[in-house]
Amino acid sequence: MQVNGEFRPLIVAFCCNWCSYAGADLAGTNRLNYPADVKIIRVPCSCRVNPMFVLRAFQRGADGVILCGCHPGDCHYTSGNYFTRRRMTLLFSMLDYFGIEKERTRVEWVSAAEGAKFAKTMNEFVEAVTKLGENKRLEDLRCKK
Amino acid sequence: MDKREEILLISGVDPKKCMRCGKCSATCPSYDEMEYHPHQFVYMVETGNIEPLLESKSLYKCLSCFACIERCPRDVEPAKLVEAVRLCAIRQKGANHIKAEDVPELVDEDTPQQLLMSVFRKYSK
Amino acid sequence: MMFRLPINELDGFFAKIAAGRRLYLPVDQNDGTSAFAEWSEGTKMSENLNTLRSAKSFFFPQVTNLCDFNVKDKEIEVIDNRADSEDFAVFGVRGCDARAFTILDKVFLVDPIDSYYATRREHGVIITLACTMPEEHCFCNVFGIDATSPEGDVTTWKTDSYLYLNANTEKGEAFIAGIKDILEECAADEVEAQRAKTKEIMAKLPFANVSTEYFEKNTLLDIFNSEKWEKLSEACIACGTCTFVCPTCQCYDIKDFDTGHGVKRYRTWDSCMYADFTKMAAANSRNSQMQRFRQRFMHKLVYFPDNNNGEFGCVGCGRCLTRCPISMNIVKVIKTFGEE
Amino acid sequence: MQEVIDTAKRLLSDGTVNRVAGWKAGEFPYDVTPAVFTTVEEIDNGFIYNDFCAPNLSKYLIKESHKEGKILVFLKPCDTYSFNQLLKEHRILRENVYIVGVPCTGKVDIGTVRAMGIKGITDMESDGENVTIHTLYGDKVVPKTETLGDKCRTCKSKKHVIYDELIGEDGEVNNDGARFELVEKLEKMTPDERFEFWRGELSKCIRCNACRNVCPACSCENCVFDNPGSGIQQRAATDSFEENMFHLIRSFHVAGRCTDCGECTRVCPQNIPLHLINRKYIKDINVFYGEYQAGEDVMSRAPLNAYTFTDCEPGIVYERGGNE
Amino acid sequence: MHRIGVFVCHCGTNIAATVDVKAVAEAALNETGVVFSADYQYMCSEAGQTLVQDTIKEHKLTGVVVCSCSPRMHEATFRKAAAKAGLNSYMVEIANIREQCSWIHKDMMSGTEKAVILMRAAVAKVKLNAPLTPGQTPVTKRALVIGGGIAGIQTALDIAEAGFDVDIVEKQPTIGGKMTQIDKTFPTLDCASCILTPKMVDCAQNEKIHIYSYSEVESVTGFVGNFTVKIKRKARYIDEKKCTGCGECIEKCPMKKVPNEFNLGLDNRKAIYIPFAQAVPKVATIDSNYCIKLKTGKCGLCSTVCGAGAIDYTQQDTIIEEKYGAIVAATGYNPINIEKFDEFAYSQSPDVITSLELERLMNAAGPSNGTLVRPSYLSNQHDPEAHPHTIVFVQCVGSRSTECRKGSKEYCSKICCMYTAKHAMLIREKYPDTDVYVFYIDVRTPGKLFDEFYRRAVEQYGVHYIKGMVGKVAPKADGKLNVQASDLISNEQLHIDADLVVLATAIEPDKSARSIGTMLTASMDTNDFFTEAHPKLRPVESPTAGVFLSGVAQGPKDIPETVTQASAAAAKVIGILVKDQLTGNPCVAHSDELMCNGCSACEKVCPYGAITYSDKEFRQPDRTVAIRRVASVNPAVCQGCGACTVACPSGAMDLKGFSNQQIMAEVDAICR
Repeated sequence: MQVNGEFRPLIVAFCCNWCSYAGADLAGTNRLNYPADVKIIRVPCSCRVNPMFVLRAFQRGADGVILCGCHPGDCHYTSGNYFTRRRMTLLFSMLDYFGIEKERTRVEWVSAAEGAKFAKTMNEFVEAVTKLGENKRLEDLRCKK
Repeated sequence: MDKREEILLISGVDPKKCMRCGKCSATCPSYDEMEYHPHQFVYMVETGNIEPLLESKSLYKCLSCFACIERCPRDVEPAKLVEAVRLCAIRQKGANHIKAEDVPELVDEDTPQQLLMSVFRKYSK
Repeated sequence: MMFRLPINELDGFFAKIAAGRRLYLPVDQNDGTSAFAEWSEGTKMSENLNTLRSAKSFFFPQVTNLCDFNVKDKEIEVIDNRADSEDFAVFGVRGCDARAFTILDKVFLVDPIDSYYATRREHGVIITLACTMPEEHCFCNVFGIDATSPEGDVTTWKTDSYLYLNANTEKGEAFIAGIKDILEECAADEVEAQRAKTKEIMAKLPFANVSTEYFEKNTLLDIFNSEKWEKLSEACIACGTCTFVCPTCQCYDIKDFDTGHGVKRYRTWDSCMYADFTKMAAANSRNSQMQRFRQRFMHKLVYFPDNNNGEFGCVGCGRCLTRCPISMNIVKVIKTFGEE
Repeated sequence: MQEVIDTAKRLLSDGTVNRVAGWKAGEFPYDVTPAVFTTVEEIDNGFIYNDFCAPNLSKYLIKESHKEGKILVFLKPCDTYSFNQLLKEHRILRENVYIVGVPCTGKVDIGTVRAMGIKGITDMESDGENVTIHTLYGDKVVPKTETLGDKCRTCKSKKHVIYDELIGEDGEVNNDGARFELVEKLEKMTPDERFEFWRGELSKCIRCNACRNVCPACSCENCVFDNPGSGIQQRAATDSFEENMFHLIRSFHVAGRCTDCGECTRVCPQNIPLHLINRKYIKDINVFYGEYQAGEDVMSRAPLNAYTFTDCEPGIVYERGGNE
Repeated sequence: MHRIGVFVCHCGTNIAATVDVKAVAEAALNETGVVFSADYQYMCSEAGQTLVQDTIKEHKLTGVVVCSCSPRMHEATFRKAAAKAGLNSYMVEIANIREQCSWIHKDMMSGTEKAVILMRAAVAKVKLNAPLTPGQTPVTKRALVIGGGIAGIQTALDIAEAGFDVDIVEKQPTIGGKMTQIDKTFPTLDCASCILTPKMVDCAQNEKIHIYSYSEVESVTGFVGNFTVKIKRKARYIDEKKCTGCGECIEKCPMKKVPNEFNLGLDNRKAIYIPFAQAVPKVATIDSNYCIKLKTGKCGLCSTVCGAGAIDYTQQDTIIEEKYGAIVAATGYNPINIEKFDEFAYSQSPDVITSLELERLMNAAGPSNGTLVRPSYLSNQHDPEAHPHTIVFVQCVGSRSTECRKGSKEYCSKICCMYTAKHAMLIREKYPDTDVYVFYIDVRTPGKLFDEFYRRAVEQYGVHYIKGMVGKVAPKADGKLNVQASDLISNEQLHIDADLVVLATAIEPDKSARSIGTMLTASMDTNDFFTEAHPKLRPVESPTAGVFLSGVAQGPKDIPETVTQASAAAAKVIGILVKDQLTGNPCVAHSDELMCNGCSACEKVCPYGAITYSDKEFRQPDRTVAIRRVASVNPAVCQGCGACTVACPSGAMDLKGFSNQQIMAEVDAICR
């Protein structure tokens, strides 16, 4: 998206309810800034995130998609994020194989106590995606405004 | 590369795994002849205190019997460290003490190679 | 009136056509097949007999954006996407595909006229090319098509030394008139030798003598209720390959796509082989693969001729013969029924 | 092969089975059709097994094994992997199937032969070594190895992993990794080159669903792409995104389940090398989570339904090779 | 038609300072389906909630979006408020415009813009929400405790105390577990039997407790509140109801050479036996591996002498089925097998023993009647050489070690430091003439009065604690044991001629735990300890609902800790049994049977075992009937993680409250 001649990325962040969403809340409580480009969607567990959702976000114009979940071993549902880890590793590897910039996708484990990490992660991710510019390779022209 | 890293590289040993139980020294048959004992070897390498080891005759008192390797509960492998320090000492001197052609042909095939090398170094000092 | 053009001036000929309109012709792809592509300086025409996909998509594309609905707050604006066709010419269409257009016309240009199709038809010139090296899966002659003298607005013949042209329609005459300065007039029988040679090969084709007599002589119900459909369809995997490579299949579905800020309405090819074809609230009217399989062939061999003075809905291009994943096809169907 | 025909007749006659799933001769040697034979006469009248019988029959058993009585099926080594995988997913009733393993030395692919520029093929014969091709425009002899389709050129196994009876000697699993060579080649390209490659290939897709419908792993009662409720239903790709989407999601759904039978590429009317997508997943799974061959057995856990505490992090994708 | 109401909270200035709340409320009215919007100072206040409730009634709202703080803060509040106004509480969605918007973005423009987007996403989602009702399942008011050690006993007693029926399944002929074999307990040095046996008797006498001794769990099905368990009662060839435990049969049994497992093989027992005098139930058991009658058909002496007629050689294993509302795994532990530690000569010399063997040697009911003798002199206890003078204790044998090939464990077994101090102290007290050496790596004594206890051993009892490991134990010709060890403090190698060497052997979960874990679908770690639902906050619960953990089955622990956990598990069980109905979380997975392929992928990823399969008949489009295997989710067990929804290729599996369509609608709204 171009805002006043400057590119602002659209970032969709899927956060698990128990760790990362709480981590994001903590970042807020501590007033830790990160760009407003990040929009968070709450899911019960990172393992709820279907590759379909990731692609859907890109289709609809997202420039980057990030998944945040509990640290491995800390999953509220004991094993959910282990599945996430495999699924997303394979999916991201495949997107890379299709020639889609790999810096547009990311998984980060953020605990409920890591508000600072959440903010830092988002700042870094937004920066990385901003550098890449607009998502062209997985966009759906029909959804362009 | 500093000595410590060189020794770690040669030996492939991670001294940080040591939990200071002393079982290596407890099991060492050459203990009494040694100035620095196996557990001290591990600790001294870890702290980078290598010079005294290079000077020490303990290096050549180790029989390479591998009892310490066998018994160590944390797979630290002190004998490999001792061997690595020996090798360091040799490299420092810049020469090998034995030529390949001197190796007797009739050596028992089952003898571990490291044992042979250790013995050669020890007795050719 | 017959015209000709020295074969070494072919590129200039293409350039001349492309100057006034878009020009499409068969081009080789990296897998040994060919496909229609837009001509530009340096484009080489394929030597293949036919393209992998038929030429029908020039007039009836796989996807047509019918209209858009733009949503702003709670207001809806309707946008008609119809008036977007420009002039174009398709060169190198074979006799089978050329006949397919007359079949599609009978569907789309009868009342109610399909304006999307009609617009494209109006704007497109079809320049056909006579076949010289038919292949084993060709059986256009079964449907009375003369591949050595194909239909179309303009018919062309390519020999080692000349490209011969002959206009068949007003549009064709106008097209030739537009490029007359690079053509020379010639006698009409200069292509006869090539035609005769091709016909000789065609007489020897494996399917040269396939007969559609059975479908002409038996009643719709007899064919419909035949037990043979069960066996014929049993291996069908219900894909749409035959439908999508077919030059005459014309079924479509209309889909809405929510873009987030509006709706785009599309027409897309559909296949009667699909389980959800014409699916309605109470499921599909044809509820087994046998029924769906039967529908496709009944349509081509019985229903369509019944409604169109006996003209079959197949042009014998053989694409379905080469592409069907399980090698079941219209020739096997015709032959199986003809066996009795 | 006469032995295959004899076996079919024997098992049908002695009542072991009441139907036989095999291949039926067509108009040409290369257009064989999967078929179910119920009588010895039917077998005499068209049953064949030769170097042109490429179709994998295992998927038909989803339907067939739920019918009355036992069915005999002939499975080539690679087909047995598909069968096992379907068995593992409870899609086939094992007790209703009698499997006869048939040997395979690779199947001649008509698409490959045509891509050589050979036109008007009226007849073909294979003696195992060479293929003699008769055409309207003359005859040609080609080494059989050059006529093989993608699925056979880098055959993963000549070993039957499941059978009730075997014809001929069983072969070996081929672990030379040759089947990943093209994947590796793609991996070594720059992302731009890869993007161009896949855009070029996938833009040819006509969404005929042949790959999906032939795929033994795609055995869903109702595919998400046909289901309006899924939110990703497509009839045809209306945008380049949808061309990617279909193949990305389809390959993800079969990841860890795809046995690499190669049927998708064989049937693709547009000659898209679809197996290169599935093989990428297979290769990644092998590298990340240890060697895994879907369909090798019926007990093991599919890699995507399993995990270890020490699995690599998704970040490995950024650290790993692949040109920048 | 949707009738959505959007409520934007100022949160004082917390939101209103960086988000133009009026603009958000206005923007909401442009969304299709939104019929009402308002902003208010404090939405969570009484007045704010009243506004929501009144609007629901007045505008007949079908859904509510509250743009406020994190849903983790006030989602429950607004759900309750909606429910009070007659709207299903799951028709409420929160747009988090405080923690994830106003508090992190500084300028009004971007803050407002983002708040509008978050509001839109919530509206898009709520339009796809469906009213949900938490499921109710009845509870079987009976608990099962697997394992009859101190953990199981304490859990059972506490549950029974609360008035619920509880069954103990114990695979040994008696309950009591490892504690029965222990002589004294640290740090108080009171006699283990004296404190344990009354509890065992309590169990036997409590009418709420039923003990299935000599029994094993065969299968477990069902879910929290409704487990069905099959229990195998192994044939003990004795009618438990008739046997009085008089011991006459044991007296007469001619088969004397059976290694006595209760004394760890240090002595023998008969083929018919009662493990120890205070056994509960005090009923004899015939060991079919040794009984002459059962093996050869001859003998039958016990039957002849039994006045109660309790002997029944024809008894068979029987399976009984019982229903439970909750299950506690208290499967306990065993010392590891240390035969592979040949440096300690355990297999070579009888005088090298494990600590548990020492317990038996020091126990008055043990093979030496409580006199400490060298095991090599057990048959000749009065020999002057029988008494050990020098005793060496070796700590951490098999614990804290990566030598997996020897069967070592990486974890600390936790109890060894303390029991070794206890042993050393007891020996020095009883036999002041002995020299006791303890070789240790670290002495770990975190516990009430624990370090004081260890210091007492050193200071008062003069036990020689030496920092260093024993490298080698070599039996000598004179029967002594040469112990070669290092003293890391004085930097010497020591050689001690010992009469007795005691190895503080690592402990591991009982072998039966793994199969029980599988039956319970309770997850386990790589060491076969049961995993807790949360290591800090839910330490006595298994991730599988209705399954609780007690004692060493969950991790190494001593008796006080075990009892603590046992009571905690009991409290958790009582918490379930006290309810007539269990209310579930309605945001659970559900499978669309019409689309399900029955492939089992969902079942494989479900951490709770909530998914089962059944063959069902379906009418096909062509009007035939087909039988298909389809998945169904037990809503009482499902916790709603959603792992199955992604594993499912056909999309048959979806999650209520977080459905595919809902999440995609949020994505769409955000990217719009």
